[in-house]
Parts: sequence; C-alpha cells; structure tokens
Amino acid sequence: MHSDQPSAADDPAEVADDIDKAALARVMRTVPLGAAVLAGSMVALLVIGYLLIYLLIFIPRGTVG
Amino acid sequence: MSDPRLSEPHVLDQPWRVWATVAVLTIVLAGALLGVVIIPVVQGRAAGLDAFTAICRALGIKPGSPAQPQPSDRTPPTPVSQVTWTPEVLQVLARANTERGRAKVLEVCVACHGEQGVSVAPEFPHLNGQSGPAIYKQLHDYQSGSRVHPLMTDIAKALDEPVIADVAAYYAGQPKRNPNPATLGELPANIVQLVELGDPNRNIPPCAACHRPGVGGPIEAPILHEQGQNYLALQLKAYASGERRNDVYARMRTIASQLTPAEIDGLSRYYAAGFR
Amino acid sequence: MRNVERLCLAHLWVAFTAFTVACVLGTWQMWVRSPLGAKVGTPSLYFMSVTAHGVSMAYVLTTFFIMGFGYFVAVTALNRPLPGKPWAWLGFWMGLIGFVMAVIPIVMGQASVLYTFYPPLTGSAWFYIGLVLVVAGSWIWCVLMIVAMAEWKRENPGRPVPLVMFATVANAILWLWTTAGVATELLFQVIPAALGLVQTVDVGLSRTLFSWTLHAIVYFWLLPAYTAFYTLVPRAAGGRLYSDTMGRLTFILFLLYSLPVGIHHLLMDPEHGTGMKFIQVLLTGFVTVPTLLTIFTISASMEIAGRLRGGRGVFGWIAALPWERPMVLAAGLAFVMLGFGGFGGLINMAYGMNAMVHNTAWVTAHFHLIFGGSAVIMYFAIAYEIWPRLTGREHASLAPLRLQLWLWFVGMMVMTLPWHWLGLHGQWRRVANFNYADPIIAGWGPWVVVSFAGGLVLLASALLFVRNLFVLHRSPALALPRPLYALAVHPPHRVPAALNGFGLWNVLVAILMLLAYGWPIAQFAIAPSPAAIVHRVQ
Amino acid sequence: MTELHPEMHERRILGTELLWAFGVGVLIALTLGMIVFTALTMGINPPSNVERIDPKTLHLSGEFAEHNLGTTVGPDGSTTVRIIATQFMFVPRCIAVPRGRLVTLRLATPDVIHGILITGTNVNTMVVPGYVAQVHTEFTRDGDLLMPCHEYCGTGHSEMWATVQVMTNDQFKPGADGRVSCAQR
Repeated sequence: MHSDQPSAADDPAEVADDIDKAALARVMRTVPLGAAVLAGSMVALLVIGYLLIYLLIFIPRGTVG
Repeated sequence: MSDPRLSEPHVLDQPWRVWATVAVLTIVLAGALLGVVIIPVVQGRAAGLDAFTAICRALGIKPGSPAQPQPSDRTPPTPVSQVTWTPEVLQVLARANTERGRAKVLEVCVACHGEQGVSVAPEFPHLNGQSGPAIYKQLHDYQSGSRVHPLMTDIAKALDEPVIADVAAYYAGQPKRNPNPATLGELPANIVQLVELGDPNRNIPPCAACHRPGVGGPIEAPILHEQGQNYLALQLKAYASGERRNDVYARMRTIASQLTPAEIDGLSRYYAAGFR
Repeated sequence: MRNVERLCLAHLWVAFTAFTVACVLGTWQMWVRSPLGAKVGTPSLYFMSVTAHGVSMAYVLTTFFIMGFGYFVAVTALNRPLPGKPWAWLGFWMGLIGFVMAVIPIVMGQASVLYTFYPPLTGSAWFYIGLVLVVAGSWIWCVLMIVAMAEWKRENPGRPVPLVMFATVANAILWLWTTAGVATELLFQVIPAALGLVQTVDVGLSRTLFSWTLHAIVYFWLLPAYTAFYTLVPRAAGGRLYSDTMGRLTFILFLLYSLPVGIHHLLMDPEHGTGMKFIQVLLTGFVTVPTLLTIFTISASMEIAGRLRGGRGVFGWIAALPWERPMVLAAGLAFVMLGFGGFGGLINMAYGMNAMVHNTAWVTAHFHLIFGGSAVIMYFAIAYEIWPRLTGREHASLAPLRLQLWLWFVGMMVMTLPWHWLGLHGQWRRVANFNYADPIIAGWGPWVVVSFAGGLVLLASALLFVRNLFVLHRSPALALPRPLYALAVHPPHRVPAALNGFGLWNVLVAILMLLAYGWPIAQFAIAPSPAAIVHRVQ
Repeated sequence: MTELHPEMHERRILGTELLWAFGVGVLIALTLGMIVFTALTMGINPPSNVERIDPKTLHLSGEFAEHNLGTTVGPDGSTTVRIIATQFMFVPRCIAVPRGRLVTLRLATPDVIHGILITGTNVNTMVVPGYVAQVHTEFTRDGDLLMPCHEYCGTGHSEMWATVQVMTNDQFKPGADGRVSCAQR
C-alpha cells in the first residue's frame, strides 16, 4: 500500500495512471463548464418536455380524480 | 495517516447521521402534509366534503376520491345464478365422496347420462371427465331455477348440496374416452381459428381461453372436448336466443349470439371430435 | 484472478445465453403483434413466449450478470481472494437449477402468467419455486459481497473501500431489501395458492408486496451500469473520475430512495388512497437525484478526458473523446437512451398524469429504454472490457464490437420511439394481437411495423454480441495487463464511516420503508381485501 | 501528502456538485409543483377509491348484478356507469357517456385482475378483485372510443375490449328509468 492510496482499487497495478498532474490541473480550471452546459441543457429540456406534455396533452384530455 | 487511530473517521460521522436523518424525515413529512392533509382538504372543500372525510378518503379508510362525491347505490335485481365460488363451496367439492356419488348416479342419473357419464341420447350431455365445478353449478342452477329443463329441474330439486358435490365429483372422475382426434384438416380453418385465436374483429375471445382444462379461466367453465355435437349446438343456440341464461354476466349469451349457424355447427363438430 | 475466472464466466454465459434466447422470443412477439403477423401463432404460444422473455431478461440475465460481475469486482478491486468460493458455486447452481425448474413449466404452458406475480391468476408452483431458488442463490452472492468488503475493511482500517466495491455492495444490500417484498408474496401467498393449499388470496396485499420489489429491482439491474459509469468509463476515456465522494453519495441515494417508491406502480390501483400515493410520488421525485448527479459527474469526468486529449471550447471535448473504445461509445449511447427513458419515466410517475400512459406501450418503451437500453448496453461494454481479463485473450478487432453497440442503440431507438407515440394514443400492453380492422387501431399499424423493424435490428445485434464473445475465446492475441478502474481527480485518503459503509443507511432505509410502506401494508391487516378465488393455470 | 493545486481540491469539486444538486432540486420542485398545483386547483388525482366489495358474490345482488350494469343518470343529473370486467369481456360491451359532463365510472371484477383505459382520454384504472375501481372524468371529444383490458387476465385477454360512445347532449337522452344505452349504428 502506498501512502497516496487511491480509492479505485487495492492493487497498485490497477491504479497506475499516466496522467500528468500539471495537465490535469490545467484542465481542471475549466472542467465542469462543458459538462454543466451539456447536462444542464439536457435536464432542462427534459423538464420543459414534461411541462409541455402535462399542459398540452394531459390536461386537455379531461380531468381525472 | 499511517496510524489508523488518527484516521478514525467516526468524528466525522455525527453530522452525517443528524443531517441524513433530518433530510429523509423532512421529505417524508412534507409528502405526508401535502398528500394526506393539504391536497385532500382543499379538494374536499371544492367537492363539498368535510375535512375529516377528505383525509379519511386520502388514507383509504373511507371509500371514494377526496375530490369527488360518491354516487348512490342501486336496488338489487334477481341474479342469473345463485352459485358463488367461495372457499367453503370449493371445500365441499374437494371433500366430495365419489362412492356416495356413484350410488346416487346409479339410482337417478344412469338412465340418461350412463354409469360412466356417456349419455344414451344425443340431446343429453356426456359427463365423463367433466369438471366438477361445472356439473355442480348446473345442478345448483337447475335447483334454484336459474336453468330450466323439464326433467332436470325436478331431479335437481330432490338433491341436497353434499349429494350434488358427490355426483359432480363422481362424474368428474370418470375417464374421457380419449379417442384419437381426427386431423384438423377436416375442419374449416376459420373454426380452428375461432377456438385458438378468437375473432378480434367481433370481440370474440378464443374458446380455448376458458374451455381448455387448466387455462386459469372461469371456475365454472365446462370442458368441451368429446362433448356430443348435438348437445353443444343445442346449447349454443339456446344461449344465442336467450332461452338459456344461467351464464353469469351473459358471457356465453353475448358470444353465442354473434356466431353464425355455420360456426355453431363447426364448433360443435370440432369439440365433438375430441380436440382440446 | 486466483481461479475465479471460471466462476465469473459460468455466471456470465448463463446470463447471455438466456439473453439471446429472450431476444429471439421478443422479436417473434413483435412480429405476432404487428399487422404482418396477423395469423401467426396463438395467444397461448404468445403469452408463453412473453413469460419466457420476461423471466429470462429480468431475472436470469440480470441476476447472473450482476453476480458474475460482482465476483470479478471483489477479486480485482480488493486484491484478495474471494471469501467462500464454494458458497459462490452453490449460489450459481441454485440459480441455474431454479432457472431450469421455472423454464420447464413455462415450456409446458403451465406458467403462462407473465413474469409479474399477480394472483389470483397463478401458474405452476414449480415456476415460482424455481424463481425463489434463483433469488436465494443471489442472496448468497449478496452475503459474499458484504463479507468480502467487511474482511477487507478489517485488514485495512481507516482506508476508503474502493469505489467499485462500495457500489457493488450497495447493490447487494439494495437487493436484499428489494427481494423482501416479492419473497414474502411468493412464500406466503402465491406458492401456497399455486400448490392448492389455499383457495383464496388477498389481492390488495399481494399487489402491494410486489410493488415493494417492483421499482427497486430495476435499480438492482441498473446499478452495474452506474458502477461502470463511475469506475470503468473515466479510465477507458483516458480521464479521471470527477468526484469519488459524489460516487459514494450517489450509490447511497439509490439505496435509500429506490425502495420507498414502489407504490408509484400502483397509482391506478383501487386499494390505496391518494395520500400514500402522493407521498411515494414525492419520494420518486427524489430518486431522480442520484441519476441527475451521475449525469453531471460523469459528463465532467468525460470532459476531463476530452480536454486532456486536446479538446477545447464548451463542447470541443466531446469530439476529442476516444469514441472508438467500446466502453466510451457504450456510455455515450447509454446516456442518450437514459435521457429518453428518463423522460418517459418522468411522465409515468406524475401522479394523476400516470392515467394517460399506465399499462400502455409508453411504459413498455420506458423500461426497454432504461433497462434494455442503458443497462444492457453497459452489460455489453462491461463484458467486452472484462472478458480479456477472464480469458487472457484480447479482441482482435474492435470494429465488430462498435458495430454491435451501434446496432443495439439504433434498434432500441427505432423500436421504442414508436411505442411512446402509440402509448400516448392508447395502445395497451400485453396483448397477443390487435384488431387492425378497427379504425382507431388501423392507424397504429405502420408504427407497429416500424418498431418490429427495430426489433429485428436488436436481434441482429444480440447475435453479433454472442459472436464477438465466441471470436474472443479463440482470439490468438494475448491480453496485456491493463488497469480497469478509474482514479478520482482527488483520490480520498479517508472518508467518514458514513461514506465507507452502510450501517447508518440501513437504519434510514428501515425508517423510510416503515413510513412509506407501514400503513399501505398495515391496512390489509386491519381490513383485509375481500378474498378472491385463485385461478390456476396448470 | 503531495501539494495539490487549489482548483483540484475536493472541496471545490463538492461545492460545484452541490450547486448542481441545487439546480436539480429546483427542477424537481417544478415538476412536483405542477402536480400539487393541478391537484389543488383542478382536483386531479390518480383514481383511488378504497371501497371493498366481495368478488365472489358480485352477481347475486347489489349494484354489480347483471341488470344494474350500464349507464344511469341519477335524479340529480349525475352520470354513473357500472361495468363488470370478467374473463374475457366487459359487461356491457358498449358504454354510452355524455360529452362535457362529469361521469363516474365504477368497475368491479368477479375473477382476476383486469385494467382499463379509454383511448385518447385520461380514463385508466386497474380493476382488482375485492375493490370497486372508480374513475371520475369528463370526456372532451365525442365519437367512438376503445376501452380495452390492459392487464393480462388469461389467454383470452387480447379479445377483451368494449366500445365507448361519447354522445353530445342531443344524443344522450336517459329513458324513464334513467338508463342510457348505446345508439345502434
């Protein structure tokens, strides 16, 4: 076990990683931006679609209760 | 870091426990407040219900929707059959005594239906290997007047319930003759289809959905294979005309009234030939 | 791997054999239902086929795959031998014997009751006993997973359990909780009824107990896909996992919220009041949280990979990802299907709006996308990823793998998108044929044919998948050892016990289940449903 | 511990995740809010009528005996439809309902689990033995609709469906006993 034990696996061979620390740090300055835009717009679309179906298809078909 | 006691994580745990529990309970309580109190009370007010009734309805303690008044009931008419399938009735059938049944058969039924359930005339049904509940129901219906027959009505009225079950069990235990059914090719394809597929266009379910043994259909559904052709055609016509009406919820009356004479003839021949 | 290869391969091959047969059956069913198959097959054959399809896909493919993958994870991630390997084989054989016991009555037409357990219609007792054996076999797996993690923790005090193992154990515990409902229903209601020991059944109670299992079981099937998202995909993409902590939290949230929501499957049922239905709809809203967290965390992890590979701009990193790798491709396609399936699910769960789509093709589309789409495509990717480890051989070419994944995706979309449309127009589920002469149904015909075409593509993909695995078994290329599991950007050195075990969460699950299912079940103890007579298919 | 770039610090990552979770929470609140709003203002619920009834004796007496089935307009003008779902048909097989008025559908089954939907409407409920399933609704368009059984109930399940005739006010005329039947077409 080395001191910088990562949580991926217990086998050192499993955790070998050739990612350059500096490159990672550089990338992490922008990182969640693209993901936030992508995932955010997709989830927003989902909710908008839900509201549209609720208001434009469900409600006009008559109430239930 | 290498000393496990230093990395003992329980100090970090207290807030987790508190916050996780608080969060979980808050969500459920919010749901309960909305779902059991606010929504039903508001809905009930619009529907003219008091708050208590509305909440009871939301909890399923009182029947009805919290948003709507309940409709009023109707008066009871005469049922088409008095038979009910309760565990008690099924128990009576399960405990029936075939020996006593045989004695009664030899005393009463044998003249028309034969000792083994093979009837002597084409207008009488074969009873060998018929389902017990089916025989029970018909005898019961003759007894109560739900089904009428010049001979059977009086005969059935003379039987009491355990005897009916005994007779049903005796005939149910008699073997089918089990002849080698002729090939399906002799029958028109539309008849085979009616049995296996039904006719979706006319809303007719497949005969086999109820009348094949062990399909999980209605309990009283009789087994039809190896039944007499004449008897089957007679009954289908009686259902179609409404002359016979002891089928609960008019299931057979509705189906039979949609069959053409050719189909009635074809189906009777199909089942008489012994197909399952 | 210390000789667990055979164990894993045995499980995985049972899973994928059942899967292949079920794909053939599913395609046949779609033909029968379409206007092209009007005179093909009988309802008896159709419902026999639906039963076999459901049982193979939902109980056999899933359970055996999850068990096989779990053993693989326990050995590779913990770097220690699997505890109780003979028990693992016992679980395997119990499951296999159970499967065979269930299949025999199905084939004999004595269990055409579909794969849901809704008495009073009951099939042969052997069918249910067989399935109970499958579940009991999987319980052994659950215990072994929990033991493996506990032993590792004892040997490594204070260290965080590898995320992939944490996720696998979360699924094992989830499965133990999940099966409590259906096991109670089967052992105390359905099997006595099927055996003829009792003549009546409380249908309200049986539906409620089945609903206990009904939603969480889907998460049991899905969690291997999520496990792969967090631990295999970032590595395959050449990046890092954005947050290890969020991974743990996600799996904990799945454990918590996938259970107390089953009554949303009973929204249209008359045996529950609006109150409990609303509470569980609200809780269902919260079960979307772990999925939405995953979408973000995994997108961010992929973004890391894309940017490390030189991707720029807001979306440039997407193009820079190594899509030629099956795991990355599968994850991308899985997310698209998860999006569509999740959208369908959002409509399903919406309280009164469920009335618009309940028991229509919309629902079939929803769970085929979520399970058949997202989960199963990740099963493929996981199989492609771990098979070289298991066999010591490497894929000669990745092209047929990619083709297979694309076919699965295209087939699933072509099959399910028309189903949404049809469901919205009222096309109902679980029928052997439609009367295309009816003016309303006539308009559905072309769409049913389109979805059948999708089914054919899916069948082609399934066959190609099996072919790819066979080819690998004979591949001359030897597998080079390469790491599988992704590191986090910030690998945790220690985590609070709450994120390193399940003690607290089991208590909270118990509390939640008491609040969510206490009254719905207790009401049948206070006032039982009027008894319904059992209808046996035998 | 090696020195980490501050931006790689887990705390920042968790902060971002928390922000995302907050956004997600808002969207979930929006979807649930829609449900609560329509429940409060329009009385929209899933059909839930916890009314027990013995499935074994339905046909003997009471509202689900054969002669009571079908559409009835009460003295107060309310429309109630009583339907039996049984293996493998609905009784009655054609159901007359008015357009634009509140209709209460009441269903029961003497045998196994069934379910109904009416195409193009929001009518949908399971029909569970032991319970009266009840749907309150309003039909917004007239014409013939399909009402199939949507829960597997046996081999004849696929042929189990009824027709619903949604009638305009001119067509929907109750007889002296308050009953309305389908028009012959």
